[in-house]
Amino acid sequence: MITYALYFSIGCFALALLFNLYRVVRAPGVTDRVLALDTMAVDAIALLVLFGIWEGTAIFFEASILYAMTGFVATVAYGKFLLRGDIIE
Amino acid sequence: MDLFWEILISALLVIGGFFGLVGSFGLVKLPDPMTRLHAPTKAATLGVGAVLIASMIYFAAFRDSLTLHELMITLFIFLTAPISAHFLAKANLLRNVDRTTLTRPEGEGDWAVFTPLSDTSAEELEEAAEAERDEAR
Amino acid sequence: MEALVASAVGIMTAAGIYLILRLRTFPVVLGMAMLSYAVNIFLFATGRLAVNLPPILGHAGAETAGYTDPIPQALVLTAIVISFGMTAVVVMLSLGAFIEAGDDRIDLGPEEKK
Amino acid sequence: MLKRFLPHPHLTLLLTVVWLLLANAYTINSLVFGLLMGLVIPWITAPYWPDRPVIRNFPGIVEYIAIVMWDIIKSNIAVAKIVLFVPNDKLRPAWVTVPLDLHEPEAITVLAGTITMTPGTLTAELSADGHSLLVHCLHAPDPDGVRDEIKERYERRLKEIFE
Amino acid sequence: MSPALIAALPFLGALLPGILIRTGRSNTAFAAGLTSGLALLGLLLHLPAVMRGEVVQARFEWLPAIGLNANFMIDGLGMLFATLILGIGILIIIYARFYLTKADPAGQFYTYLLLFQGAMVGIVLSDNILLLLVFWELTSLSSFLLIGFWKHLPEGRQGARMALTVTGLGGLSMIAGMLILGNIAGSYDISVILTQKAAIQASPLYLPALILILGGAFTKSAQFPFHFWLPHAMAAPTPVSAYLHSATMVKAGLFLMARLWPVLSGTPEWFYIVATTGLITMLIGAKIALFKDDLKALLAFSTVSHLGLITFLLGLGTKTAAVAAVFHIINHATFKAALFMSAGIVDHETHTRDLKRLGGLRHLMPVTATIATIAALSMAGIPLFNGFLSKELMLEEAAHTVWAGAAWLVPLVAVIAALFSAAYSFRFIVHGFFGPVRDDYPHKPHDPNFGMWLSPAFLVVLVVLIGLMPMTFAGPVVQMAADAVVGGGLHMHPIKHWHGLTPALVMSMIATAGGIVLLLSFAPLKRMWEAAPRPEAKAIFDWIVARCACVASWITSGLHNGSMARYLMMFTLASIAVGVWAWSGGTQGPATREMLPITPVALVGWVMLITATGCVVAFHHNRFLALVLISIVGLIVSICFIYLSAPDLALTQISVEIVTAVLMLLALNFLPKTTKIESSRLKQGFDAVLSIAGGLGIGALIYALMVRDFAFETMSNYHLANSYKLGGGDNVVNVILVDFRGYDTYGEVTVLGIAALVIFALTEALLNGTASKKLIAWRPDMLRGGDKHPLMLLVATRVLLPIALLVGVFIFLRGHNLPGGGFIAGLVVAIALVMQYMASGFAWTQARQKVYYHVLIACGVLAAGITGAGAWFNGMPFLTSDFGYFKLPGLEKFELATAAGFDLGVFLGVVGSVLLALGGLSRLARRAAVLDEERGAHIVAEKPEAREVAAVSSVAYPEGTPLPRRWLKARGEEQ
Amino acid sequence: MDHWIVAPVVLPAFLAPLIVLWMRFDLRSQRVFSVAGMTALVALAIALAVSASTNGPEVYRLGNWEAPFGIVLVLDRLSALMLLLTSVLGLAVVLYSIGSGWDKRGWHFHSLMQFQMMGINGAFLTGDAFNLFVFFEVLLIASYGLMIHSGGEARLKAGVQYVVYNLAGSTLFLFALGTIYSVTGTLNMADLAQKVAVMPASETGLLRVGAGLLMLVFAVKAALVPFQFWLPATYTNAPGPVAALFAIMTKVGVYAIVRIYTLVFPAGGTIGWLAQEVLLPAAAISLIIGMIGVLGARDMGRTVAYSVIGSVGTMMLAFAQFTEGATGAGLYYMVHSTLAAAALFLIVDLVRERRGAAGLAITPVPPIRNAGLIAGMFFAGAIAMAGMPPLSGFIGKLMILDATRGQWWLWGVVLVTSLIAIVGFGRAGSTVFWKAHAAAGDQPEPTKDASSPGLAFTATGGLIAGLVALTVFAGPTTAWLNATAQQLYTPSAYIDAVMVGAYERAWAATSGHEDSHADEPAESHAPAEDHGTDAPAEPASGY
Ligand code: NA
Ligand code: NA
Repeated sequence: MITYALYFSIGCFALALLFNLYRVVRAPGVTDRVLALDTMAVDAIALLVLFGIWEGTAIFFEASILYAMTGFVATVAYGKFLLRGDIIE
Repeated sequence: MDLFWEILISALLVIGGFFGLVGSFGLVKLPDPMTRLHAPTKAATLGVGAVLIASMIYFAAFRDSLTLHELMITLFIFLTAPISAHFLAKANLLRNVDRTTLTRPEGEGDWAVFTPLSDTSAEELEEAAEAERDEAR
Repeated sequence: MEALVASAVGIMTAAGIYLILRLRTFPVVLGMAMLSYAVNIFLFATGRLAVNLPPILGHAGAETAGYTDPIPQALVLTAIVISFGMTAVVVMLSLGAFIEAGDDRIDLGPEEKK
Repeated sequence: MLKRFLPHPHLTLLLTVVWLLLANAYTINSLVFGLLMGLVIPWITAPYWPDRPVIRNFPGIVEYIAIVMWDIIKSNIAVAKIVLFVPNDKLRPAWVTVPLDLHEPEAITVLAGTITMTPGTLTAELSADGHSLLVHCLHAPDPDGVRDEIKERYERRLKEIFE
Repeated sequence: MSPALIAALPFLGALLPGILIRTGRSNTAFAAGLTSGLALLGLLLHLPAVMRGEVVQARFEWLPAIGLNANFMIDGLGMLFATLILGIGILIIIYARFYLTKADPAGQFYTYLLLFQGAMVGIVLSDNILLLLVFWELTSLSSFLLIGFWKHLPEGRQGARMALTVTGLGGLSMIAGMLILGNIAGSYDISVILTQKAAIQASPLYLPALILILGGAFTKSAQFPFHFWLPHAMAAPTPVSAYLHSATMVKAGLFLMARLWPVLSGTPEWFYIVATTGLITMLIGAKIALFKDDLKALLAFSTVSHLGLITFLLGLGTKTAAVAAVFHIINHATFKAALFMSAGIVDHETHTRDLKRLGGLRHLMPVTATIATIAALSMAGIPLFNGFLSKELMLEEAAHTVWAGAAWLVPLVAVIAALFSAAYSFRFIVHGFFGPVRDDYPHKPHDPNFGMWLSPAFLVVLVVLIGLMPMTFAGPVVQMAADAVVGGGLHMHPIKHWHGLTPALVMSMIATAGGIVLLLSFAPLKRMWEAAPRPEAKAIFDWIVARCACVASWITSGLHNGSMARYLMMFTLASIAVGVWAWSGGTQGPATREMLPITPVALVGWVMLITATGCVVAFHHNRFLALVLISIVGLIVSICFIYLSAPDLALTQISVEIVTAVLMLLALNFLPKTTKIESSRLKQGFDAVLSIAGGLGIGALIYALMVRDFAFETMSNYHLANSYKLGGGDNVVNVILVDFRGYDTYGEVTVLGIAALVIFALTEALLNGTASKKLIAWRPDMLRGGDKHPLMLLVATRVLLPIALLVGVFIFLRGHNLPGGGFIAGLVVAIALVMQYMASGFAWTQARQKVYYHVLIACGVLAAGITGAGAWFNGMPFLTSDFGYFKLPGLEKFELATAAGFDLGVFLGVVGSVLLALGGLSRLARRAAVLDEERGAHIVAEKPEAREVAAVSSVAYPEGTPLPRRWLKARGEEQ
Repeated sequence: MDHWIVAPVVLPAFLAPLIVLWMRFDLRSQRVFSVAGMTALVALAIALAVSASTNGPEVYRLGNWEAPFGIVLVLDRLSALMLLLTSVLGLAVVLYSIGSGWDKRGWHFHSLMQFQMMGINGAFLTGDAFNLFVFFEVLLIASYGLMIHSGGEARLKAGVQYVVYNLAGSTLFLFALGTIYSVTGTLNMADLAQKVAVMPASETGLLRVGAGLLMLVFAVKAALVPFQFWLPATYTNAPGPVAALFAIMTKVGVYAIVRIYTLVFPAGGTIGWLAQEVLLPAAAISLIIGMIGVLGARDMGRTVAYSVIGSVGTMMLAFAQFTEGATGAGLYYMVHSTLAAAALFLIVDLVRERRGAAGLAITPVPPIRNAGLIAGMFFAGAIAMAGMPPLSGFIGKLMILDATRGQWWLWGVVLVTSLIAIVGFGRAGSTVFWKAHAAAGDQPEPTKDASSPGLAFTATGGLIAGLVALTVFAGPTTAWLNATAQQLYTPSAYIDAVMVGAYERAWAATSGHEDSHADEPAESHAPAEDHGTDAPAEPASGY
């Protein structure tokens, strides 16, 4: 059962990534693209965790933490750039 | 007992996958940058949250290793997601939102993003905005 | 899987080459970044591909299956760090050149217009 | 005396727990090391976080978290419904201005974060003088109701916790 | 005196003028003369032995590996030439003392002159053709300096360059010739080569060697068609012209032909090349000389003609001709040097050398006139002077020479040449010294003082003495030298004035008479000459050189046109070409590995990567967007690393990614936000084709590699097996990094540290240089909102900092056994701090920095080094690690490894480097953000002033944070 | 084990951070320590050269790991020679920078110099292909910093090109190394040599690609055509002393080619004559392009820069013969041309510092201060560079011609390009130094911050004296260099020094170690144990 749930979940997040990608490729403005990137990081974390369950290994969790942290910093940096140009004032 | 955990984990996985997908779908479907901001920031948090909890339970129940790392990640995402959204919203306000549709806050100042600072004069901002509009065309 | 990796490396290389042939520093720096992704995966793949066999003793998914080749990973790590340092320098340098010259052309002009 | 060695007991506790979570090894070594970090890191980072807030109502936090969790789940379902089933032309997005009674920056931040995490609302901006929040609603036929709920459900509780 | 010392003396003497010039010009000249005299004395001590036919030798090993040795010898030929060089050298030194004015740098002059003298003596005393080459080229160089002695004269500079170019060309050709010759002969020693006549002349390389060597000889001796440089060398001071360009240097080519005469001559090739060239040169030089108005130019072309004469004689390949050649070398040296010096005196006294402005000087300067007349008559070939004797011998030889079946050709040409020769000699006398005294000399002349005419007078005495009693005054010397030329066994016929009415005498009389006729009809001839078009050698040469320089310039700047795109295009093209070519030269085995299956998730990742990559290219004009897209590529790449079992790589990649993004954004703030499309469609198309080719190549390469196994056992099996046992860690990658290949990591952390230092140095240069003003004048070019330090971010980063530091510590500590390590930990901590910078601003955060980043970097590199060097105290090599398991009371056992110290160094270095680099960029932004220079002065550097700033900014929130004033007031009241 | 081998790397690697740490604000101390460090490096290099000429190749196993599992340093005659050349140059350059005041025109000059030394020395010593890459990067990044020292528009723009070009080179390096590792499974050069020698035929295609690309990487560093483009603008715009130091940078590429293609991919071996086929035409064209550039350049700096390209071409003509004799000649020419180029760059800088705004353009400007002395030195340097007697350039060319007998086209190229160079240098020198006397106007104002010009002249003169010494002692020098060439063409000594018994010792250490850590929880490391027991069975695949 878990296997099928995993299939489903992985499929969902993979599809989600593709949606994000669409929004990166086709967007009216740049904020949407940054948003899509931010969402990608989150979806990637989910995929990572799912992959961990799939392979039965806990070795990827540090990566998840780092992804969360860097995804956040990247979004903030891009956002600050859009807002002010200078990200470290 | 195992079956219970299995059902729980599977449910969480399905919920997580569903919300993750919905979040990203919203990003594609919703009409304007402000509304698009709602979908992923919220749906994705629950999506990832459910998956993380599923993982935690899975390792505790089937691999005999209780790891609480997932809690850390959840905490982190919950702490940071609003900030990211806030930033993108501010950027939207500056670029994609008609200022006249907003009511000014009570009190003396305007919204922070519209308050010019000493380092940029109003004219300069206007010029830059002009240039940017030209660029867009 | 190998075909995916190889084609990805090839496409990133192509993108990188195209970008470094542009006339402004910024796309050239982007091209260098693309090339460094490509070369990192290339170098990594020289150890051959393996799924879930990280070279961490006692953590392999199946203990008999062994581990993937750790050497290329160590090499790529070194390469990533070095290319980061290099990128930082080239970014700063092109910025400095832009500030001094007022444009970000990467060309010097024939014998620097002398 | 205790204050001198343990200037930020909450932070120390938090860091120790986080260390244990990270290390995932619930041993004496981990605890000792976690405590050590819990003491050293606040001391190192003190200049970066001057005026650390004083938490006045500890149980209030638990209650607040529970409410927010519940609201997040609700909100996700709500948002999912809107995303999936409400056609774009039926959507009623709205801007809501929420005047603030909170004073502490940390409290305002928590409030703003909470708003963002809960159904269909998102903190877009703070006024330059810090008096109001600008909230965007995904689908809000009744903007005033949203404002009142925010003030009643979250701000009041946060005021108890922080001030 | 050793021949080596004789050659070395002038060089040693060349050092003296530099020292002595402060004591006066006379002392300098005296020292120079003394050096030459000493060398001459040393040389003449060997005269008796050489006359007896002995060869004096001195041998030193210099470069035995290729046979270049400092071997010297004095034989008859060398003795003759060395005597001429040193003897005339002394006369020139004396003459120059009076010739040079006070304004001329006499010290330099004597230095150059002695350098030249040494080189010349070296040539004639060398017993090794490679050594000879060295001296040969030295004469070119020193003559370059001497011709260009008057630096302000364009003629001097051009003449010097022309001489250098032409003789340099010859020298290079001679190098090749000598190498071939030496190789045929089996030795570079002349004494050995001279014994190898049969082998040399039988060799298939004889002709190339001959041509190449003659190339050197002809250029040096100004033989047609290389004759044109010599007249232009006359821009040199007259002593130089007299010495180099009549008596010595130009004879080096003759010397060389004479030197190698025994082994090279006697073949038809030799005859036709050498004799013909000599004959043509003799004719052309004489003809041109007649029409030159400049005294020195006339003499120069006359020299060309006489050199041709001697070449012709050598080219004949007969022993009698060789004797005549040697004799004429002596005679020419005496009368021509005297003539040059006379011309110099005339120039010195009248301030002109133009024959059209001269005349009648015999009344004003009788001594000079006498000297010049005697020397010129000798040059004309008038009996009783030495020139007559050798010219007679030449005509005699010419009369018997059959050229390609034509018996009349050579005699005819010889006579015409002699006729011109007589004519210009007479013209020199008549137009210069005879006729009425004029009143329009640029300067009223009179005979110079004794010192200046002493030298030419001495030579003229020789002219007369040899002319009168050739066998007494020149016979033994000619015998001695000619014997050496022909390789010994020479029985010289005595040189006599009267041989009866020989063809030579008839020819000589025709020449003299014709010369007089020519001079009488000079005016109409001159008009014809000037009307006739003629190739101006200098113009042609200049044109060729200018064309060459132009073409060189065109090639150079056309090729290196500063276009980076072209440079990199060539780079790519060459790489692809070499790669494909290399591959096609080897064999490729079939696939030996089973491929991994393609999973849907992998496919999704692939699609994303490809799409993002494509978008980067497609949207690269929008720079910000390109950055976002690059971040996506980075994200997928790092996920790919995780999927393919490289967690450490993923962690590193993703954290580097974010720092890079911050860096790029900091830079993009200043840079234009879009890239204009500037390349043509054609270039874009070409670039696309090239990129696709490159991509295909690399893709194919890695695919080909992945489908096959290693040809041999890979070394990483050892690392997997021993990482724990010998390295004390479970994370093999980390153990490799900090232990097995820790030296790589040592280099790597150094790179990072250097990068930061470079960025800092550049920042300082920009902030303090011209860029500073540009920065201050810089204005934002994009829309900017008002919120500098958003409150929510401020609070969030403050909460996150302690946690992030904890995570950093955690990642650091677990690295040895699990993914992580010093580098990633360093990046995590750096990112945590960067968040502070982004939220609270540079000044606020910097003020809270307790440690300078410079210190962190230095400590990092040092810590890594010290950990490595610690092993020395155990007698182990650098970077040898150790680890152990320890137990403290109350705690469980734990592991300590020295590698952790190394990793700590990495950690510190990374933190310091990242922050110093980013700080540099943001300091530029701060300089740009201020409106007035005063505030710009407060920019915080890694300098002690930073502490003062820290003291000032103890506020809780940075300036510009949207904090309600009401609250601030309330807080203020509370406190 | 002789720890001194690692000292040329470690000494500057310690000195540089110490300068950063303690002397950031104290130029005087920086100067003292920098000069002391360079002097110590010279002494070290001499000692190592003496050692290398009496012993065979000496191996230093970093971290006490056997090759190929760890990284080894190998000291042989060639690396000792390069160390000596580097340190001598470094000392001269540091002295010149102090004398001319260049070091105070920006930050971190002396520490970057030390790092530069570390990088170059590391590259010359390493016996590991990937480590060579790492030290290439160390020396490159330090060179970036030195190149843009004190900033300015032209310098920064040229700097961007220099960096970007070398980044492309580094990328290619990694592609090449990856390919080689992927075929052979090793990175140690001696181990590679063993394995390449017995490479199955089915692998030669890919191996050749690796070898070919690697050659190009080194060609980039050596500035061989068509990879020479980065050099002229870089060398011209770099500060004078830095350009002088860069004279050794191209030699790093040359060194690597000589090392790798005599040791790992010897000509005629598994990969055939690949190296020669690539190298020989590239060298000839480099020589031609370089010398044409000497004639065609419109600025003195470029004149010298192009002569560097030409000189690299010249020496590569010799090395590309892949014979002992030609290599000896090439080595001599390399030493010579490094010193000559460095001297010329210093001289050019002396000119630039004194010509003020006129810069280096080959146009007449009224005579500069010390014109006579500078002109004299330029004359000497140009003679040497153009290969005119009596200086070492002539001897070098003579030896190269001697060693390439029979390849007449090659002689033609060498001789004709020499003439072009003579004309080019003659034009440049006579315009700048002689025509100056005909130029109107005031004497240009020299740059102010030359603290002790005497030192600058001493450093420059020292290099020229080096050329003279090289000429006078050509006999012993070439004897030593020929022995070096001989060592290169008997690579078995190198390979044996690194590899004999290495596998056995390495795996023996494993089994020995099991006892000492017997108390460890070995059960959690079962997989590692498995490897430990079966792996020693096939260690010496290369033998
Ligand atoms: Na590394
Ligand atoms: Na690690």
